[in-house]
Amino acid sequence: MLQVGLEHFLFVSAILFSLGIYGIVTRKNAVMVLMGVELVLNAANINFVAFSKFGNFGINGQVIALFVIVLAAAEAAIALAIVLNVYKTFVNINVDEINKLRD
Amino acid sequence: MSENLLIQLSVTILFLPLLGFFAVIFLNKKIPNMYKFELGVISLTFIATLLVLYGKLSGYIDETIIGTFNWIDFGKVPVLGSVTIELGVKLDNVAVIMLFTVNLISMLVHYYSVAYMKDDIRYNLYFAYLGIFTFSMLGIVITHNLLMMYIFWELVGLSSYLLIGFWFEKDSAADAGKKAFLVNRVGDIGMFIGILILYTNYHTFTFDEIFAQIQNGVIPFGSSGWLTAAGILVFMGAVGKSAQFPLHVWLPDAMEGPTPVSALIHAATMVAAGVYLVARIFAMLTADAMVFIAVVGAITSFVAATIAITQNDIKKVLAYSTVSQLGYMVMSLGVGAYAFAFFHLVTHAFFKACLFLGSGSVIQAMHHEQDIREMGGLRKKLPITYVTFLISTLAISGIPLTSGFLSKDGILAGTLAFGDLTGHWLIPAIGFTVALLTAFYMFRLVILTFHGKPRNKEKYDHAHESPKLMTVPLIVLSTLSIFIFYTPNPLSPDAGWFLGEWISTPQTVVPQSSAFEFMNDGTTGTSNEIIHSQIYEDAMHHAHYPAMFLSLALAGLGIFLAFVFYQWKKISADKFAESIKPIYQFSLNKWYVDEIYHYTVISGTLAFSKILHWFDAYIVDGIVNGSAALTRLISRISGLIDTYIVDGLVNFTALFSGFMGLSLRRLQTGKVQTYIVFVIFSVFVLLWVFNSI
Amino acid sequence: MDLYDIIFYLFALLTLVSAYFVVTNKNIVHSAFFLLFTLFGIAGLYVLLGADFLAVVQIMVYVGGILILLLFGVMITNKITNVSIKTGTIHIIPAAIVIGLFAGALASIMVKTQWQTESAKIPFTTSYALGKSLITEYVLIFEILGILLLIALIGAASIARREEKE
Amino acid sequence: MEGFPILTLITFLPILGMVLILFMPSVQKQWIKITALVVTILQVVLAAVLLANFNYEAVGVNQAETFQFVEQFRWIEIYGGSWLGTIKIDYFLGVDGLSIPMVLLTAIISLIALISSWKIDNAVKGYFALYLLLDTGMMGVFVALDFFLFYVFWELMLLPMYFLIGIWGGPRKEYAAIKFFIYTLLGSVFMLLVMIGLYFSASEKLGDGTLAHTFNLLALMDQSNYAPDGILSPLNPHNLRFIAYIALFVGFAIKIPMFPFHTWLPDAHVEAPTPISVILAGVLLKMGTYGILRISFPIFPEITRDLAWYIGLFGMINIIYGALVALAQKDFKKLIAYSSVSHMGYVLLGMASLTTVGMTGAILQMFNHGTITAMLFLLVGVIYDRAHTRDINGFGGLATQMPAYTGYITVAFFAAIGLPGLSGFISEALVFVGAFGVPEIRTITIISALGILLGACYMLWTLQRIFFGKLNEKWSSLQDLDLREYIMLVPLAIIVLLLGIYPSALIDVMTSSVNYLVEIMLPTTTTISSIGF
Repeated sequence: MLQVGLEHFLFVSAILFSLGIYGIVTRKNAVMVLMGVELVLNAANINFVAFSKFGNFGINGQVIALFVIVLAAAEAAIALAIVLNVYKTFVNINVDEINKLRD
Repeated sequence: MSENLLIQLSVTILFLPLLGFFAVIFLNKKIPNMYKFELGVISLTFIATLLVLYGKLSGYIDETIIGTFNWIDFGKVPVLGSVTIELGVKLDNVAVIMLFTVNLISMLVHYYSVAYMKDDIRYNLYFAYLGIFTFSMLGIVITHNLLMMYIFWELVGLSSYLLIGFWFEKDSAADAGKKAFLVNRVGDIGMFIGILILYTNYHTFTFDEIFAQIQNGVIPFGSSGWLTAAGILVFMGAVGKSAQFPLHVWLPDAMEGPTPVSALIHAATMVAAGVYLVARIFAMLTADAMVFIAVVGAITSFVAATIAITQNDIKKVLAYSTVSQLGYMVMSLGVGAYAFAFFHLVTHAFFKACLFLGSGSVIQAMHHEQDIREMGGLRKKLPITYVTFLISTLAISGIPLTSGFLSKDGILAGTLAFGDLTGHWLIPAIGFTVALLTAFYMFRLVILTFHGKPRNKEKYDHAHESPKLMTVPLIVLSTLSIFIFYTPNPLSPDAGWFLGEWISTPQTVVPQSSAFEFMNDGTTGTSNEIIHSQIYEDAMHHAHYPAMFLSLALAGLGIFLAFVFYQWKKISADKFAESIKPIYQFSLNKWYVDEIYHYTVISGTLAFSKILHWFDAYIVDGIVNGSAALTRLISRISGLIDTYIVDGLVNFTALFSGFMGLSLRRLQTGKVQTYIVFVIFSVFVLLWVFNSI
Repeated sequence: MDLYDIIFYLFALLTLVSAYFVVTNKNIVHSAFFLLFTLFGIAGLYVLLGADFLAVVQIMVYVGGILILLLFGVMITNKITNVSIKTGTIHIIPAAIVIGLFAGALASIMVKTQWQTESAKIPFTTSYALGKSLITEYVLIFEILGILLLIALIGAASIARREEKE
Repeated sequence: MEGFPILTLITFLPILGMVLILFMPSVQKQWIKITALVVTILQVVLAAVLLANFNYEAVGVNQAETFQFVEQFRWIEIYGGSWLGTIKIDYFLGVDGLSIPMVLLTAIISLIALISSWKIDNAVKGYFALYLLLDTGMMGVFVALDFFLFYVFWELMLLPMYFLIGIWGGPRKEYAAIKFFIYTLLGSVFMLLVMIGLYFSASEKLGDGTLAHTFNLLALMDQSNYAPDGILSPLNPHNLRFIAYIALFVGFAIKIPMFPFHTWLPDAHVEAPTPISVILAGVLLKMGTYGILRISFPIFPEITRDLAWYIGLFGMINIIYGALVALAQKDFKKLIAYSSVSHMGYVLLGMASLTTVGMTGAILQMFNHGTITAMLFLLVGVIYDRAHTRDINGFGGLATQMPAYTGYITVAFFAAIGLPGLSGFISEALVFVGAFGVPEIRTITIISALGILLGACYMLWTLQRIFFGKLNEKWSSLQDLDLREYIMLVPLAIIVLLLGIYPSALIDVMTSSVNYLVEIMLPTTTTISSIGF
């Protein structure tokens, strides 16, 4: 049981994923939401790499993870730019007050 | 002259007046004296006609010259093989004599009109119309087939229409032209159907080919009844054109046209075309058809004569006399006196043309006064007109030494022989009665116009004899009413060249069973081909002298009565008329035929057309519009359904959702985070539901 | 339980605990720093999974790039001088319940599932293999990603610069 | 001529002109008109070339190899799944003796009506563009030998007509345009149904030996091409050919227009501008009867034989009814419209005879009616231009004021009532001769002959009311014909006169085809006595 196998990594990833979601859901600050997203992405990455190792997919999982990292970087850049813009418009970046969708 | 030359000449004669017509129509605006071209053309035509007449009678007196060409070729028709429609020219003695008559009178009328019409605003056009009339009439004369006959038949109808309505500013003239055309069309439909029957059975329009096939025993639709019907139907055309009862009503009205036109078309030539047509189809007439034709002719001549007695318009009297004489000719054909019918056609053409042109001279002298009650004593003022008029009147009354005596006597003899042979005595009875009436009304006309004292002094004083251009035609025509041009014997035409050499009755081709018995040649017993059989010949011979004396006596009586009433005034005509007022009125109002037509056929047709118009506008179109309206109604109903039921359902759904939405609105915070919570929860629920956990 | 396992548990613990603090800490700057540890932990896990190159990339890109970026964002938007650096949270309790349930479900799936595993054939050094496959098998995606990055770069710049035009 | 796509050219030349016009600025009215004129003149020239190179012996009708100027290539070929099979539509043009008179007629009438359009002054560009489109549609109908193509042209003509009436028409133009459109569309729907039915019932051997359904009219005429179980197959004992025939006939009858489907015609005519009336009467009505001759007759010979009596009956009703209703009209144009109804009845009667003479008469009547009625509508347009009224009773005595005009209208009227020497007579006479020869419709023919009389009644009465009598002072300023009007009337008058005197000029063109058509329409056992003439 304590012998580390695939399940362990997956378990860590699952918890990390849930924490990321929790962060996205509960935090008001847009930057904090972004951090939650990063957590979720990393959780996924762990899965990729883990499956890559234990599932005999060769190097492919790692390549995908690499791509995800790149995507995350791009996403972070864009997201922050948006956050800046939102901030200029609403003078805050608290997502619960930016509820134009409701109307 | 060779046959070919004759054919070519006759075709030239046919088309020369047409050339005149087109030339004048298109150039009359540019060249004021264009009518002279037409005069030249008609003179040329006449010269050519003389050549043809001479060539035919000198070289080919017993032959028939035929020239044809293919007009329409239908190629190789299934089942029937080759089908073509031929047009062609047939020159027999009848045709060339007719050709001569038509062209002579036409030319005389042309010259006469130069003077008569000289102040008319459409002077050139008038001559153009005369040109197309001459063309159409010549076409009828020289055709060798029924289709071409029909074509020119209609064309003379057109020219008659144009000329009657020549003064179209007058409503009465326009009306008369229309009436003439339409009444003629009624007859033409019958004729056309008759032609259709013949063509359907014989696949040819040519007279001689049809006769040949009948002779070979081919009967339309296998029944001699159809042969009778075909004969009567084709005769219908003649009923229209020759103004036979009951289609005679257009001719008196046609007097609205210029008087020279009345002379040419409505007295001498066109109206005689009907007689000419019957003469052309004479060989195929069955006994029944002949009786029918004779009866129609007899009725016509009687009706018209009774009307003519009471008319006061100089042209109307002449018009009814024309109708009556045409009835004579038709009757004559009906009783089998073919040669005399044609003879009368020719003689009548001359003296009636003379009478009409004479009346034109009178009318012009009287400044377009046509009522004979306003005339009187004109013989001093118009000596030439009077003399020529009198000669023609004597001719039409059948007084010896005139041509009319010869032809009329022959016809009466024919009716008598017919009555003798078949027992139809009514026909000679009518024939003789009409002879009496004719003499009476014609002399009434002469006396009232030329004798006695002038009744309208003012007009009388201004009257003067017509110019030479008008009197010369009168003299020519009245001269032609003398017997010597037709026979050396003033009492019997039989020995003369006209009947003795030129005209011979065609052989009948009708099967023995449907022809008159007396038409069988007694000499051979089996042959059924000679209508001019010995029996008939003998009967005619027997009838000749009785008929002559009887008709002379009756004509004399008629003339005497006319003098009694109008010259010597022994009996007052007015009082006599008063005493038989109903009969007088009946005659004066032309037997009320026009009124009957007006209130039955014409009003009926117009009313029916109005009803149909209503039917079309409200029922037929109503159905269309109704279906459109119905479609609209349905669409409106479905629109309502759509608005209130379907849309109502939708709205209810919307309302319901709105309500639900209101209640669920709390869930819809507009915050992405809340939604994510729901998503996550849903995923959990799904996982749980699918039992994966 | 050998060394490998121990190291795994350490890194896993580091990752999860600091991740927990990332999402729960009220101070946004603190959160950012906890994120740093999370990322380190994950990098460690990568090493344990034989993905050495990836671990390095993780540290360089995430720690060296993204995290710095985030911090910048935090600082710019909060105008550090006058605005509280702390941020509030919203409906923690329902979220916690739901996500707890979800986490449980997810974890139980991960654990209970009978994964088909095979012995790994990961090469000892992955950089060579990675590099090769990037320019052979994945060259298209590689190129697209390059373009994507470029677009992101330009896009981010343009979005952020918009204020000056107004 | 070999290989030169003259039919394509004659059909699509107007479209080319239309494109040219569309590229012109709309203020250049004169150039737009000239372009359209040049196009239609070229079309007439092409039609003349067509006639000059036409082989009078070739029969056509259902023999692909004896059609002339044929252009055939695959237009659309899609594999439509197992149920549809290969959908194969040919671009298939060709002419034979039945269609060449119509092609000539279309070219001539298009030119004449275009000259008559010269005075159109509002929205010139749109008018002439639509006009040329209409021209293509009409020409296409007469040269198409593929049912689908035929249908396309048939519909193509509908739309410009709708706009031409609806935009440039009279006071009630919307009503008339809609009525025309919906009525004709209704007919088209019937045609479409039959077309599809035929398509699925028949198939043609392709070049590679496989069978494919076909729209090829000539293939549809060949009974051996039908599958034994097709719904419109003659081999199928439970086929629906009878119903299909009626539906198709109704589709065409609306266009003729046959009683009781005729009521769109007076409305459309009254509201349409003069040139469009000319087109409508001159060409469009002929499409109905042409369709019957080209499609209904050879594809359904056995049903045609059964129903010939009814066709003749409707012809008779058209003749008599149209004439009687015309008699009651007060609007000059409406009168002419109803006279069209009457005259198209002769076409039906002639076709019902199923004899060479009758059918020749019918086709000739189609041509003659086209020219004569075109002339009549032009003349009505002339008087309407000047007096702005068409009330027959409001005129009077115009003959003194406008002698040349009166002359031309007299020619047209007399041609219409079948005066010998003018073209109307020949066709009517041939129709009667042909129809009378068939025992079954003999009675009908005799009754129809009354139409000759009634026609004369309304025409002469109208002539009298408008032109004779004293001149109504109101009209003493009316001008007689001008040069443009002469240009459009004189050619028609010449044609009318020429065909009246020498009808063989046109009859010879069609005899071979008509004879062949009659032959394939014959029942297998025929003797002279049973066919009559």
